[in-house]
Amino acid sequence: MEKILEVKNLRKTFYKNRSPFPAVEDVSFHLMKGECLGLVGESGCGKSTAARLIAGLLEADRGSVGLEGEEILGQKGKKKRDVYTKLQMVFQTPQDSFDPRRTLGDGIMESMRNRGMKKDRARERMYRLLEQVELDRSFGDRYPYEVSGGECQRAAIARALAVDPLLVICDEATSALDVTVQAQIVELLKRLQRERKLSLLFICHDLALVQHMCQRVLVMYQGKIIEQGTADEVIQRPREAYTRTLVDSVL
Amino acid sequence: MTQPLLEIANMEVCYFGKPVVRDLSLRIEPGEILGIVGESGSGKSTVIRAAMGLLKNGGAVTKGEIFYKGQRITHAGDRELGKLRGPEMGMVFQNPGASLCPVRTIEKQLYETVLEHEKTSRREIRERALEIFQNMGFSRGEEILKSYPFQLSGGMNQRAGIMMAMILKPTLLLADEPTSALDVTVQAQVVKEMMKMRETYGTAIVMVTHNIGLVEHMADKVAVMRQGSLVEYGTREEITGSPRQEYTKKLQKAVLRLNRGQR
Amino acid sequence: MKKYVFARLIQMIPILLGITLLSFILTNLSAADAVDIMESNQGIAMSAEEKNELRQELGLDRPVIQQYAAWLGNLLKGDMGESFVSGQPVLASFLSRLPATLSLTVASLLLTVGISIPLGILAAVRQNRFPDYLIRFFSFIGNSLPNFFAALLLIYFFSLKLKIFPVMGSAGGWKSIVLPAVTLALAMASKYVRQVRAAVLEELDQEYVQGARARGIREKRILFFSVLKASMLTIMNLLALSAGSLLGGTAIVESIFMWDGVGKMAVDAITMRDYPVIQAYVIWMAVIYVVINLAADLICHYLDPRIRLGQEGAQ
Amino acid sequence: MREKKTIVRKQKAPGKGIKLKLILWGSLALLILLTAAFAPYITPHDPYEQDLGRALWAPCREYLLGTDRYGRDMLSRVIMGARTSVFSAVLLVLITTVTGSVAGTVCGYHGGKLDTFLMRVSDVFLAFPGMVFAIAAASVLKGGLFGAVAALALISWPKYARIVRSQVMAIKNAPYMEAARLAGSGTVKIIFRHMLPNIAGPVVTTAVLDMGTMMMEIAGLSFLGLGAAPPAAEWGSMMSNGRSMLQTSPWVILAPGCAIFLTVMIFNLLGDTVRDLLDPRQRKKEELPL
Repeated sequence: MEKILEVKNLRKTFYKNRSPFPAVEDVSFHLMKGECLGLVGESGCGKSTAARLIAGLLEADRGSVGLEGEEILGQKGKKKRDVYTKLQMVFQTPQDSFDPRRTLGDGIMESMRNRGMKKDRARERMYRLLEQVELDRSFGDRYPYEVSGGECQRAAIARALAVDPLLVICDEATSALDVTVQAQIVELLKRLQRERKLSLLFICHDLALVQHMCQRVLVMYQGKIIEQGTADEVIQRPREAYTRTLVDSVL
Repeated sequence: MTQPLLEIANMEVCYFGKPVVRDLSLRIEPGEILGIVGESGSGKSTVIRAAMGLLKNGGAVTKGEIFYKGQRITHAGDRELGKLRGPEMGMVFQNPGASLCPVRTIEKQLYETVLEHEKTSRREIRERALEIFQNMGFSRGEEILKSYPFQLSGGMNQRAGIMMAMILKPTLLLADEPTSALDVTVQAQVVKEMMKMRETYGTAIVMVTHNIGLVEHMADKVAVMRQGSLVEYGTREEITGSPRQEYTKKLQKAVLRLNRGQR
Repeated sequence: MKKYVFARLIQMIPILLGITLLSFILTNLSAADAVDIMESNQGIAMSAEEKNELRQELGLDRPVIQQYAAWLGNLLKGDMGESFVSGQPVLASFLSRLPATLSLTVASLLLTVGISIPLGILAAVRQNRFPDYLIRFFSFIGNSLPNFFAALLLIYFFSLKLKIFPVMGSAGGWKSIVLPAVTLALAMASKYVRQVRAAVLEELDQEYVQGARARGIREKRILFFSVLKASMLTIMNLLALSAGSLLGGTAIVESIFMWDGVGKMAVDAITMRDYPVIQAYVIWMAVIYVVINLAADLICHYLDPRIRLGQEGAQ
Repeated sequence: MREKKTIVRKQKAPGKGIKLKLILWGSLALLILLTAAFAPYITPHDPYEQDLGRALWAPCREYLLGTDRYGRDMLSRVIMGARTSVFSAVLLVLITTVTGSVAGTVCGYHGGKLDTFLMRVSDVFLAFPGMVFAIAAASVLKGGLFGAVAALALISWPKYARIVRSQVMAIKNAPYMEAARLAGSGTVKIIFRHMLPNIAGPVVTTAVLDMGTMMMEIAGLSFLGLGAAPPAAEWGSMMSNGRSMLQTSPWVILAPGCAIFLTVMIFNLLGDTVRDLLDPRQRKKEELPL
């Protein structure tokens, strides 16, 4: 197996009223091809910031991010855009992740059109993607506020798949959904991962879900990765006191 | 048969003429914990808001009755309900920081609350508040009292909220998703503290939540709601052990459980 | 608190520099030469040489930035130049008229606050019921009425027809201030009453109101102790901001009612193209406006713990 | 975690009442604009023709709104005045909206030193009471009506810049913006395709609501003799000229005064309706609170 993502010494400090707040401190990890890696932690631990640093939505202060062995931090302009389309994200609030004035189909086709694909072909492909996420073709013409949270999240997954990404980052992709809907989305993600050999970085605060989805888990606390290992190792035999509290808090 | 604490009979609640709760009947006995579970849009929060007479704009109970200790409170005015709210029925909100006035300290609001209902000295109120914090197993009560809500974390605010609801020793505590805005570690503590409240004061609790795990953990009776209707209602053992309705089974199956392995 | 006041005062320096620079550029932008204006206004014919001498004397041949520095230096010493028309020092004649304007401003401000805050609260509490509709209707009318038209209407009805108040001037004692103050207050109150209503409604919509009800606290107590305190911040700031339209309105209203304040002085100066006077007017009004806003800011800072403790909204 | 407030603006079908209002006020506003556009063709008399023989006639059948002191027909002058007043207000609003939006978008999206500089500049402009500055600027610019428009534009753009900037900052980091960046869309595309359509609402609302205010301010400047020069028909200057005849011939004041009042009112009503239609907060209250 090859490493698809390698993150080294990633660091980001925010400033609030001039006092520094280290959001991500010296984070290093890697992700294998076809693997689902879980990243757990409570709110404010820096897991979403880490995701945005890797996806190029925020500028890192220091560190390196290698995608298939190629350094992607510090790229500029068109090159940056090309590199980063290989890396897609699924967001926590599905309805907010689609432009409220454009249809879901437009959102899914945007990346294809940006790569110069003809309109008809993009549309065809958009329909195929909708099928893969078990949505009707008609969803392509609907607006985000016209569909339910679960349907919208399916469309967001279709959008992420549109570019055949090397890596998909799910940032709390299921936590805003109702439990029954959540279960369906999780099944969908698992199926897609199996069928398309997808590599996933699965950011989540729900330990049970991470155990269900992921092979390996990273535990993040106050901007640092404090523990990592296979899901069962970390959950059943936590080494760190914080991880233990986290596990014990689950009802 | 004893008189139930709160009885809701065939209630229908409408917002802007559209029913969001239909034909709902529930009974809460003294000292019991009832968990109302449901997904978003199931109308679960509306049930307790209706009981408190705190439906938001455009909402009204359109059918059925609500009784508190045998007294009909279905369409009671603010004056009548004002006497019940606080000393009889307390409420804990989902977003604890937002349910307290942002520009006054917790202490000031605490005095305001108690003095509205009884004649007593500030010193005594203060002592009572600290005692409740103590009973929750929470030692930083002084600190909370002196603060403004925005200075406190979500967990601290929720403790302030629970203390504020318990200070008048209500017989019934209505809790609207009290833990869902909190981090898991804090969540577990708040649940423990609420259970302690029942042990110490014998308060009955109605707990509205989307988290079926939480209900299994603390409720005596469980009501499952879906799209405004009651799907299933029974003791915890009945609902979690052998659910009869498909929806309840689906709901339960959807909840992932942590495999803790052998320790 | 002291630290905050100090910081705010420091922050005012660039604003004041900006105000003076902008006013200076504005009045010096004028294509008409100051010397020519002086000549035509004072009616003395000057030879070209005399004019050049005068220009040198006034420093008009130097680069703009030097002129500004010199001018600013004089300004700090309290010298705002002399009127092209009367030759009198501008500052003295300005200060002698300022009390008239300030008394008018304060009167209309009091009137505005007295009308808008109670009505705004009433409209919010009785939202979408008769008092609300009535208040909104009148505020709408007031909002669409230009102040010069309102002034003329008031004069027509109350001075010419009913003969209750004097038509113009400030000779009639307290009666003479009523109409100009009402005119100014009318426009300002109509706008402000809507803002107060919106601010209170916004606050009433917050969950803590439900929270207080759930603890059995009386509606009146919730309104006066929690809601009003929390919305005070917005109400104060908006009041300070609307003081701007009030100060601007004085020019028109003073000149209609022949009220001998700085606004009328400025309007008279415009016809004579008496730039030093206009300059003084702009700077002074801006400074007064800035000071009002600063005061509002400091009061809010003092009253509102969210700002005082500097962690707004943090949970 | 569950309760993160959504930034999504729900575009629900507006209520019938609001649509009806929009049609009503919209068509009245259109009527005013058309009157202004075709003013020279619909005036019953020549608005500039003087005839001292019929000076200061009270309203009658021939001269519906009476005549002024030079015997000019007030109705025709009011109609002609619409042209000056309405068009200068439209021009003014367009100038300020465009410059303000450009400045605001650049500041909000780009940030950094340029943002700081432009915002400090706008702070200085905002430190002046609007009318005070406009009076001084108009008196210096001396361009008549054009001077008045320029003066008001100079003082009004910072408001739009502020509104647009805060809107841009609010949605700059919305998930759908991030999604667009992940889809490989460039800055220009993101601004024109995703940003501007989503912030247009508040800008349009402010612009329509400002129409009335701007009209009043232009008329105010003209009233002070800083806008349109006398023979030209303009509401503010017409009223200023008629001041001395208030007691004897009030129609000279009332006709242009009511014209301003009604026009401003119609644009304000239209503005309120547009705001109700576009303001997400207003609509949020209609949603079912469960």
